[in-house]
Amino acid sequence: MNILFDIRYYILYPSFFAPIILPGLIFTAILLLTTIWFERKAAARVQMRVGPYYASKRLGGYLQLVADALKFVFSEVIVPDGVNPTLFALTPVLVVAMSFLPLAVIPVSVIPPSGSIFSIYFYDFYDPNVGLGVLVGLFTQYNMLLILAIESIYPAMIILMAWSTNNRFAIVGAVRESYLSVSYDVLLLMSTISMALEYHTLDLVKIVQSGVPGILANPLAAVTFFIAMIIGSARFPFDIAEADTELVLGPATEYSGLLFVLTMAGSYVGNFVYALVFTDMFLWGWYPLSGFPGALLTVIKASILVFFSVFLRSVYGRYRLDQALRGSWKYIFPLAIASMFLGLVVGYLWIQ
Amino acid sequence: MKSGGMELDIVPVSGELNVGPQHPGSGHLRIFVKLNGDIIEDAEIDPGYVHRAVEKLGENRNYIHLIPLVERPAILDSVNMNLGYILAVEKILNVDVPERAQYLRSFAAEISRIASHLYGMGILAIFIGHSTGFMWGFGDREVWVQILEALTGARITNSYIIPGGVRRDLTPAIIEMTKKAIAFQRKKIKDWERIFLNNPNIKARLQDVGVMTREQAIEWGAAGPNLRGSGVYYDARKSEPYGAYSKLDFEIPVYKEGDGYARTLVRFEEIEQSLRILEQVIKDIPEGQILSDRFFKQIPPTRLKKWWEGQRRIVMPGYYASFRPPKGEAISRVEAGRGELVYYVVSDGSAKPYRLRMITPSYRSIYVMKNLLKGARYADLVSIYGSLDYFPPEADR
Amino acid sequence: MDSVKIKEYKKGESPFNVVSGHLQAVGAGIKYFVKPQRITLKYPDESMSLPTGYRGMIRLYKDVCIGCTLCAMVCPADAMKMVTDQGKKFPTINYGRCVFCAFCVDICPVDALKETGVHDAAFSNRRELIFNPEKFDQDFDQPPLRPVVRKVKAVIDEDKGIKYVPDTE
Amino acid sequence: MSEKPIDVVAKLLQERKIPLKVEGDTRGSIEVDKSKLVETARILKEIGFDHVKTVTGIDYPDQSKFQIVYHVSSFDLQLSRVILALKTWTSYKEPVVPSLLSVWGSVWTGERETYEMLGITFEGNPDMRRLFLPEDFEGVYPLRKSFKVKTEGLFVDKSS
Repeated sequence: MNILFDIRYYILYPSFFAPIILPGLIFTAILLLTTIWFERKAAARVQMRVGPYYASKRLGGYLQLVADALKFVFSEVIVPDGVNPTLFALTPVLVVAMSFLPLAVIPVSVIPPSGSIFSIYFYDFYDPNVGLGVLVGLFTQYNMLLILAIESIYPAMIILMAWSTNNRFAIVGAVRESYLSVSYDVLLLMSTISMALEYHTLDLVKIVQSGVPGILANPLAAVTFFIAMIIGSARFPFDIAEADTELVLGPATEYSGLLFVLTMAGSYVGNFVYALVFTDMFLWGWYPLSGFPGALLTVIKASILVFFSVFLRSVYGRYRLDQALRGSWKYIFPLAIASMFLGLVVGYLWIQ
Repeated sequence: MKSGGMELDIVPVSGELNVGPQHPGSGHLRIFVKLNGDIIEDAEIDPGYVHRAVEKLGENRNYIHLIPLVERPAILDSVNMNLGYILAVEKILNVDVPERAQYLRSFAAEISRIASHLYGMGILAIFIGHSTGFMWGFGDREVWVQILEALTGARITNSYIIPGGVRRDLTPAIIEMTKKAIAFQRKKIKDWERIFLNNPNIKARLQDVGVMTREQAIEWGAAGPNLRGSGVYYDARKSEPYGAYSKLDFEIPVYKEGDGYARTLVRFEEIEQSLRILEQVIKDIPEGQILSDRFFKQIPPTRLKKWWEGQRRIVMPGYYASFRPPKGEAISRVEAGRGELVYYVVSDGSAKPYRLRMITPSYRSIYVMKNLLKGARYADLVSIYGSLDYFPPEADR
Repeated sequence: MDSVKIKEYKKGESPFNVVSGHLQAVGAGIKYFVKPQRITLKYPDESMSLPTGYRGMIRLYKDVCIGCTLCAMVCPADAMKMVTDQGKKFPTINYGRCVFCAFCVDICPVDALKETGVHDAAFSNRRELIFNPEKFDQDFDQPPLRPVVRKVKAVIDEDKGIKYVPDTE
Repeated sequence: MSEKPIDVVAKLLQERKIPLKVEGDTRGSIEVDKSKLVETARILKEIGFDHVKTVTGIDYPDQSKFQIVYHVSSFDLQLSRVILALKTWTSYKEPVVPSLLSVWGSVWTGERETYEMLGITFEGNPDMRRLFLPEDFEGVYPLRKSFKVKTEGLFVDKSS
């Protein structure tokens, strides 16, 4: 009994469980491998190839990713001349840390007063907006803003990383990243605000628990958010900062070994974070479920979104920077404004 | 600077980037780019990383030895490279080529052209980030390479065409393969259109990029699809029909715009035209010999029986080992996959050419690319490079 | 000369066309994702059998050879050289130089050279690449070392491009 | 076609007093002194020969001379069937030829290559630098006949 109690007490404590286990570190690490495996496998299917295969024939080459990761871990980290070694080694870590951080504040499920394995923490994570507990690392009623605020530090870290490597291609990549981050952050914020106006709240839990999925309530905001998510996580066709045929690898040009893995992981984690927010905001999150199954439902929906956005690699090329900027400011930005008006009008008429 | 209806003030920020030769988007080529902001002010092109000294080796080898050498520079278009050289040599030798061999030359040349265009498309696709186009280009090319393998005995280093004819004959099995391959390619082109040509992303990257007007194309001496993408109606197959082209019905696709998308469209339509030519060749090919009588008579009868009657293969008479053409010079042109290919052979009556000049289409693209890069965006470097279908070994020779 | 026809493509499409273009591209991607057309070969497990007349590595029939030197004369890569062996000239070949053009096979007046279907041999140093007449005289057509290898034949297919069917030989 | 394409060109050139040597239906050659090269080139361009296919330098060591051949043609429908060779000579002592870059832009690559391969300077071309060869190839001109390539014989004494 003691061990079971310990498990419930320590591991299932939402502040531990959410950041470390379910949407957090462990799940994200597995998802990361799965996503890259899926990306390679899906691209291979479209491109008349087999993809990863020989590392584990029965699993469809899944272990290839483990092998790749191991290889990267053991390969030498080359620090170029003329860089500050501390900054050089620190920035990839910061990049990953900054992209992981929002996972602690994204609600993935609710905790009912009784019946769930998390129910003992019902009162500790009580959300007065919906009258239920929330499965989240750190509960605030303003989690929508907090997530976006933390995630918007991520591009700054990329720019810092590029600057600290003292490479011309990296600098060009950083300039591109800074242009892009300005344009997609605005879109993300505006579609989030339109949802906030519509649901009269800054709390994702209330949006989910309202019972109306956001994609029906405000489809324009969903489209805007989805495109901004693809730009923000540097998926095709907006792989502009890391454009490999133009800029070698953009900000990550000089990195090798483990540090390179970290630079790559950042954008995938960022993608997952945006996908989780998208799921909560537009796709009903965990809605009829609660507790652990609810959390599973949320991350599965988010994973499918991530899979879809990596699948776009096999369909698209890469836009030019000015085209991406023009697209987002000239076409998507008005869409975001329209979504805001839609949110305003619907929110005014539909008082909960 | 006006771009897409928006006025941009460009703050002068100058810098230099050294693209290549070890760069994912350069090939065996160094482009020294002077940037002002995102705009390329000047581009210095430094080819020569895969120089094979074809012209110098040409002066030191017998005529027959040069067949594998001249097809190496553009290995993916080897039949056309081979054909151009043989045409020049035949002009000096004054040999007539039998009808069937002419058709077979056109057959192999068109397969080579399709393969070359698919390769070029793949490179263009990966340059602008479209990895599916890259894999499809190479995958579809494999089908044509299989046919060439069945016909000539080698996948890409065909060495198929020899003075006076070709080395192997078409068999019913190859005709069957070709028919299936034509049907496959037609189907696949539809998917190509969906995922690549009509993809708004690809359109955005290629339209209005690297615009070359008709006058510029003529002044810079562009060749092949690059020229036809700029509205110049010129094709060596029409201007100076070689092989069986004077008897075949095909069109020359010409587009007016002169940008990367027009060049890509020209290539796609040329694939369709090549498929048409292949169909006609299969239908119309006459029976007969595939080597000029002058050489055919020199083959020992026992060998003839074994190879020509048994396996539909031509064996070479000993004459080929070091033939001495009469004194003279000849210039030949063929329309290779990337454009017009010119050989200038000067013979002094010995077994080796006195001078061999080989002008490949990519060689002519060097000047075009240098000029087109001026004023383009840095991100357009790769789309200009890819849409010109520049192939460094072919330019370096 | 037929008529000159200069075409133009349509520029500046309506947003509707752009959206439908995107949907078509994604649709084509999904179509291939659901129904893949694989044309790659799982090479060490499967190996492709080559068509007849494939210009692979070359072997010599020493007893047929008359030592006429034509093969060495026609060799474009200087790979084939003549060596005097017991008073008779025989060709040697340097596979480090051979370009597999098979001109020597075609020009040999007595058919003493033959192209084998072998193209994937491995050597541990460069000296082994030079075959003296004795070594050149031996047959290359060895059975593959690993019996697991499935021999497949590439067949051109209208739908899939290339299909691999087991080679029944 | 009743009239040979070269005849049309021959007639046009005759009016402008340029001697043309007809070599077949679609080929012809014009040999001029290098002092008249630019002038002739301008006339050819006026007629409609709008691009240069090749610039070839040929070394004749027995005469201590270089021949430079420009193969000129057109993208015009009729004229494109003709290729004219514009030939000129220059001596070893003064391997300088006026550049035709002002007439045809398409000679740029060919003139640069001829410069690095044969050491013929084209006066008036601003880009007289190496193109294909590495920068340290100074003073060595590979396409001159004096640059020998090692060749091998057909026989080896002992098989190794």
